[in-house]
Amino acid sequence: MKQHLLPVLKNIQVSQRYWLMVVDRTSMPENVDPGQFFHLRTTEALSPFLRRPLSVYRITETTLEFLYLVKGAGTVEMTKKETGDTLDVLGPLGQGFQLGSQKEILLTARGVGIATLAALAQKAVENGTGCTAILSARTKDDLLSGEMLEEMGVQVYRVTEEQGNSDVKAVEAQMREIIEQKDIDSLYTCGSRRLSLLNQRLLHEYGLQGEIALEEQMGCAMGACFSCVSPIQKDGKEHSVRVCYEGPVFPMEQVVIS
Amino acid sequence: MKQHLLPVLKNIQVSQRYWLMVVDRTSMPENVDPGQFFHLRTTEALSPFLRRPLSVYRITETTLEFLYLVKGAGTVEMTKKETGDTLDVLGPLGQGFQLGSQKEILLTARGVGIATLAALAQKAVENGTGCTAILSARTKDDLLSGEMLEEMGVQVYRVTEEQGNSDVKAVEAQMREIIEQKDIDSLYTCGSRRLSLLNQRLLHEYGLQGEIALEEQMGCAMGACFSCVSPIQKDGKEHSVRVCYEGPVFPMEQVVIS
Amino acid sequence: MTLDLNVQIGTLTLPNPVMPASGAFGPEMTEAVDFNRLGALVPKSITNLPQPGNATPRVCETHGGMINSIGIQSKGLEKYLEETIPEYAAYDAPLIPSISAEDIDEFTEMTKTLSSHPDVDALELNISCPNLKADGLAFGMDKDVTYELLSRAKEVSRVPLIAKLTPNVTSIQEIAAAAEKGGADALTVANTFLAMAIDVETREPLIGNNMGGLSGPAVKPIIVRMIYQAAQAVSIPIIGCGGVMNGRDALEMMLAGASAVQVGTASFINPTALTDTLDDIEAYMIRHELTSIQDIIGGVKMKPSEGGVLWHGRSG
Amino acid sequence: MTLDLNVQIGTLTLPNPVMPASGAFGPEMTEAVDFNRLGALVPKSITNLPQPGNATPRVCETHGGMINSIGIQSKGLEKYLEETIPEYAAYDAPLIPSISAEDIDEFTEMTKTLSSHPDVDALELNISCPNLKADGLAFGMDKDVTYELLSRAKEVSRVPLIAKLTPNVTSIQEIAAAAEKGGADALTVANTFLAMAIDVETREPLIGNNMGGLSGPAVKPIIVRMIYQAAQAVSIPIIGCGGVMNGRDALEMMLAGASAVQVGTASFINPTALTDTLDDIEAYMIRHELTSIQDIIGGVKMKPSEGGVLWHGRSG
Ligand SMILES: Cc1cc2nc3c(=O)[nH]c(=O)nc-3n(C[C@H](O)[C@H](O)[C@H](O)COP(=O)(O)OP(=O)(O)OC[C@H]3O[C@@H](n4cnc5c(N)ncnc54)[C@H](O)[C@@H]3O)c2cc1C
Ligand SMILES: Cc1cc2nc3c(=O)[nH]c(=O)nc-3n(C[C@H](O)[C@H](O)[C@H](O)COP(=O)(O)OP(=O)(O)OC[C@H]3O[C@@H](n4cnc5c(N)ncnc54)[C@H](O)[C@@H]3O)c2cc1C
Ligand SMILES: Cc1cc2nc3c(=O)[nH]c(=O)nc-3n(C[C@H](O)[C@H](O)[C@H](O)COP(=O)(O)O)c2cc1C
Ligand SMILES: Cc1cc2nc3c(=O)[nH]c(=O)nc-3n(C[C@H](O)[C@H](O)[C@H](O)COP(=O)(O)O)c2cc1C
Ligand code: FES
Ligand code: FES
Repeated sequence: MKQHLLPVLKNIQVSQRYWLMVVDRTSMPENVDPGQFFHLRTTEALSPFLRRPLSVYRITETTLEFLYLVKGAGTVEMTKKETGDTLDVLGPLGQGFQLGSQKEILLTARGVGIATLAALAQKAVENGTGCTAILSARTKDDLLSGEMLEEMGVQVYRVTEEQGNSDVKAVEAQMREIIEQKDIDSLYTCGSRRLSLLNQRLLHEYGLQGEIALEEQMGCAMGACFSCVSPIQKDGKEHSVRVCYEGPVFPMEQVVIS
Repeated sequence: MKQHLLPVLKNIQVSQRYWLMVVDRTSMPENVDPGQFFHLRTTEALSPFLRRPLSVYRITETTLEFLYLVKGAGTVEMTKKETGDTLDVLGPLGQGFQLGSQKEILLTARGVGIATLAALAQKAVENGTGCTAILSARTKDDLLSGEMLEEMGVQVYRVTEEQGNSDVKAVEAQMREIIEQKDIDSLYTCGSRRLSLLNQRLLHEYGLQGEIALEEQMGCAMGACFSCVSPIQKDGKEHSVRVCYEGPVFPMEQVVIS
Repeated sequence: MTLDLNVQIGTLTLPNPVMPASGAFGPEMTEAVDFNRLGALVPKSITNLPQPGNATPRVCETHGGMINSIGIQSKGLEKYLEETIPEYAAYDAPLIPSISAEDIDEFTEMTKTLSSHPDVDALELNISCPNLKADGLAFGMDKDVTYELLSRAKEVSRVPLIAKLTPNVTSIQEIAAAAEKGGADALTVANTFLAMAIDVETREPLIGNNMGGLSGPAVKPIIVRMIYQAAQAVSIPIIGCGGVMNGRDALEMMLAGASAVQVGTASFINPTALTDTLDDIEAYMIRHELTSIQDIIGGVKMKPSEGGVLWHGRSG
Repeated sequence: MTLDLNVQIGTLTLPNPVMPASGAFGPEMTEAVDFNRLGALVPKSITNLPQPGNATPRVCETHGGMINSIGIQSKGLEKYLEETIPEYAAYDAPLIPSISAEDIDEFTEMTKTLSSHPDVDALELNISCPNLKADGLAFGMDKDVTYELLSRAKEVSRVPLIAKLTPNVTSIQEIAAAAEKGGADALTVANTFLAMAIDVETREPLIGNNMGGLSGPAVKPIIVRMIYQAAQAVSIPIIGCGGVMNGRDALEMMLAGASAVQVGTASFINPTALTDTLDDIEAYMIRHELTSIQDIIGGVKMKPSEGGVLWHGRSG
C-alpha cells in the first residue's frame, strides 16, 4: 500500500472505447497478484478530485498494464498521458484471486471486466491450468483485447449485444456446455450483476469453486474510510466488508448480489 | 472583448524567470493597441481558477507576443503550453497608450513592466517617434529582452540591483539627463510604485505629458465586477476607475499612487 | 420539437431559466454575450446613496472558486434611475434590479421607488447584506427580520419580489419559509459564503477587507442541498445560484427544485457561460425528449433511506 | 535550529500540530504513513452500539472536494475498547478517540468509559452528528445543547475534551463560546458541510443516503474564516479542519488562529499528506527563522478596514 511514481512506457487506444497503458515497475519492490488493483491519480491538478481504481490487466517482471474504458473525467485525463510521463499509483491494493490446484477454470467477463480477469488467465496459463473465457460486451470492437488471451492459449468465446448472443440465457447454455465438456472446477467473473447471479447459480448447481471481483465507489482505497463496503454472507450471517481491503475478490458463494 | 482560441506558435524561456509566448492571431479581427491586454485562461482545468491578465508585448499583423514572468500557479501553467496547443484569450481589453504627435519619448520600466512598454516602443519607432528606455530589474538576466528594443532602434539604458545603479536617486539623475539632452516630451512608465512617483514628479517639473499603465487584481476584466478599481484625480476630485476598462493606461498626472 | 422554457416568477414570465447573478454582470458584457437571449437581466446591487466600496484587492482565487469583497460600490439610486435602467431597458429580457439597503426602512423606500419604474419587471432584495441596525449581521440570518423586511417591502411593491438569501445560516428552510410568509414571490438560493484566505508569506489576508464572499463551483454541492431543502419548505419558485459553470450544473439545481438559475463567477472564466448554459439545457431537453422546463424542476429521484426517511442525518 | 512544535490541549501536550481527521484515517494506513510522527491519532468516530452505516455509494467527488455519507459504520464501544484502542496504543502519538452519540446521556456515558481507559489521552466529541432527541438536528447547531452536552461530559471526563463543531451554523462564534463555557478544552473547527450532488442523467442523488458531508480544499476558505471567528470568541485552542492539502493550508489555518490541524480527505489523494504537511511546516519555520509554533498561531495581520473595523460586512 505504497505510492509509486512509475514511468509510462506506452498509452494507446486499443479499440473505440478502450485504452491500454503500460508502465515501468522496476522501481516497485512489491509482488502484484492477479485481481489486485491500483488507485491512480489521473492528473496533477485536483480535478477530477479523487483517485481512480483500476485492476492490473497484465503483469510482467518489469511492467504493469492497465486496460481501461474511457468513461468520465478521470479516464479521459488518463488518455492524455504520454510515453515518458509519470503515473502516480497507490498499490498494489486488496486481495487478488486464489489460484491453487485448479485444473480447468472458466472466466466470464462483461465489458471491461476482462481487464480484471486477464491477469488471472495469464497466471492460470503459467501454472498449467486450463483456461476458457466467455467475453461479453456491447460490440465486437469492445472485445478486441480478447486476442491477447487467445495468444496466451486461452480458449475464448465472444458474445455481444450486436450479435444478439449475449443475453443471460444464451450465456447460460454456453457455460453449461463448457463446464460439462471441459470438466471445469472453478468459475471466475467480473463486471456484470446478471452474469454474477448466473455464475452463482451454476456454482451451486455443479458444486464448483469460484470467485467474483467486485467494484464499489472508493475514497481512500486503503481500508480506512468505509466507502466501499459490500455485504458478504458468511457463517450464516451478513457481514459488511470493504471491497478495497478484504476484496475486491471474494468467494463466489459469499457475495450478496442486490 | 471577445474570446479567441489562438494557436500557440512558440513558447520559450527567454531568461531565468521570463518566458515568451507567440500566438497566431490571423483568426482575430480586432485591432490591438499597445497598452491593451488580454485575459488568459492558463489551463482547461479550473485550477488555477481565474484568468490571468497579460499585456501584449509585441503586435504583428499575424501574431501576438506575450512576455511573462513566471510567478505563481497561472504562469507556471502557461509554461506548459507547446507549439500547436491553443491559447484561450479574452481581448483585446482596455484602453492602450495615446501616442500622437510626440517627438521624443522616455520609457521607464521596472521588471516585467517592459512587457507593457515594449509594444508602445514598437509603435513609436514605426511612427518615427524617438524612443529611449530605462529598464530596471533585479538582475541583468531579467533584462535580456531589452535587446529586442535595441534591435528596433530604441536607445536602452539598463539599471539593476545587482549593479547597484537602480535606486531611485540614480534613475532620477539618468532621467533628468535624458529628458534634457533629448528634449523628451512624454514619459511612460509601468511596473514600479517608486518609479511612478519619480515620473510624476519629473512630469510636473518639466511640464511634460505622460501615461502610466496600472496593474490590479482582476475578476472579469470586462468592466463588470469592480474588482480592479483604482483612484484617479480629475477635475479636483477623486474618482474610482476600473483598471480593466477605463485603463490599464491612465494619464500620468491623474494617477493616485498610494 | 418546440421547447417551453418559460418560468413564472409571481406575475412575471421569464422567457427562459438562465439569468446573470448580481455583481458578476454589467452592460459592458454585451460585447461578449447576447443579452437578448437571457431569461432576465440582474444588474449589480444598488444602494440608496453612492458608496465607494471596499479596499483593494477585492478578489482572490481559491480552489475552485473566488472570494470577493467589492463592498457594493454604487453610484446611488438617483444615477441608477437615470442611467442604469435605461441602458438595460434596451434589451428584450426582463429587468430585475437588485437592492441592497442598510435597514428595513431603506429597503422599503427603495422598493417603492424602483418598483414603480415602468422598465422594472421584478426586484431582487439582497438580504444577505449586513443590517447596520443589528450589529452588521445580515438581514437574512434572522427569520423574524427576514419576515418583517419582506412584508414591509411587499406592501409597497408593484412588481414581484425575489428574496436573495444568505447561505451562512443554520437552517435555510426556516429563512425561506419566513421570506415566503412575508410575501416573497421567489427566492434566490443563495448569495456567497463568508470566507477568508491568508497569504502565509506576508501573513496578510488576500482581500483588502480581510473577508469576503466565496463563489464558484467549490460551493455548488452546498447550494444544491440548500435548494432542495428550501424547495421542501416553500411553494414559491427558487432561483438557484452558486457555482453554475454549465448546463449540467444548472440542471442539477433545477432537479433539486430550482425553477431558474443565476450564473455569476462562471462568466469570468467563460464569457459566454450564460448563453452556453442555456444551450446546454436545450440540448439536454431535446436529448431526453422533454418539451417543458417543468419536466425538470424538482425532478430529483430521492432514494428511500434507512427507516424510510429521505436523509439520515449521520454523515461521516 | 531546534523547532518547538509542541501544542497544548488542556493538560495534554501534543508533539506537533498535525493529526488525522476522524473517519479519514485507519490503522491500515500505517503502511503508507509513519504514525509515530503524528501529533495525535484520531480514529473513526465510535458509537455505543454497533451500527451498519448508510447505503452505498457512500462517497462521490465534487469540484475540489468530495461528499461522504458513511453513516458512522461502527462496531460499537465494546469491540473498540478490546481491539481498536490496543491497536493504536502501540504508537508513540497520543490517542484521541472520537465519540458519536445519539443523546447527551450517551455522550456522557461514553466519555466516562473512554476517558478512564489508560491509553486514552483526550477525547473528541463529534457534536456535528444528529441529536435523535431533537428531530435529527445536530447537537452543535444549538448553543444551549452544545453547552449542556459539554458540561455533562466535562463532569465525568478524566481527559481533555475537544468539541468538534459543525460548520452548518449561522454563528460559529456563538457555538464556540458555548462549548468553551461548558468546559471544552479545545475545539475542532469543523466537521463537513451538508451537501448534495445529483446525476442529471439518472436524476438520482450520487450518494446512497441522498445527502452527505462536503470536505476537501473547496471548503477551506470558509473554514479559515470560521477558525478566525472562533479564535476571537474563545481562549481555548482550536484545531483547524477542512481542506488541508499541504503545509501552506495548515499554516493558513494556524495564522488564522488554529493551534493544530487535522488532515482528512487529503490522505485519499496523497497518502503521505499527514507527514508531508508536517515537513512543510518545519521547512517554513526554518525558512522564516521561527523557533516555536507559537510564533505562527493567530499571527494573521488583519488589515484595518473602513471605519477601523476588522471586517466591513458588505461583500458583493
Ligand atoms: C477494484 C476496481 C477495479 C477496477 N478495474 C477497472 C479496470 O481494470 N478497467 C476499467 O476500465 N475500469 C475498472 N474499474 C472501474 C473504474 O474504476 C471506473 O471506470 C473509473 O473509476 C471511472 O472513472 P471516470 O472518471 O472515467 O468516470 P466517472 O464516471 O466520471 O467517475 C466518477 C466517480 O465514480 C467512480 N466510478 C465510476 N465508475 C466506477 C466503477 N465501475 N467502480 C468504482 N467506481 C467507479 C470514479 O472512480 C469516480 O470517483 C475498476 C473499479 C474497481 C472498484
Ligand atoms: C493589465 C495587466 C497587464 C499585465 N501584463 C503583464 C505582462 O505583460 N507580463 C507579466 O509577466 N505580467 C503582467 N501582469 C501581471 C500578471 O497578471 C501576473 O503576474 C499574473 O497574473 C500572475 O499570475 P500567477 O498565477 O503566476 O501568480 P499568482 O501570484 O499565483 O497569482 C494569484 C492571483 O493574483 C493575481 N496577480 C498576481 N500578480 C498580479 C499583478 N501584478 N497584477 C494583477 N494581478 C496579479 C493573479 O492574476 C491571480 O489572480 C499584468 C497585470 C495586469 C493587471
Ligand atoms: C470518508 C469520511 C468519513 C468521515 N467520518 C467522520 C467521523 O466518523 N467523525 C467525524 O467527526 N468526522 C468525520 N469526517 C469528517 C472529517 O473528520 C473532517 O472533519 C472533514 O473531512 C473535513 O476535513 P478534510 O477536508 O481535511 O477532509 C469524515 C470525513 C470523510 C471524508
Ligand atoms: C465580484 C462579485 C460581485 C458580487 N456582487 C453582488 C452584489 O452586488 N449583490 C448580490 O446580491 N450578489 C453579489 N454577488 C454574489 C453573486 O450574485 C452570486 O450570488 C454568487 O457569486 C454565487 O454565484 P456564482 O458562484 O455563480 O458566482 C457578487 C459576486 C461576485 C463574484
Ligand atoms: S475506499 Fe476507503 S475503505 Fe475502501
Ligand atoms: S476586473 Fe471586473 S471590472 Fe475590472
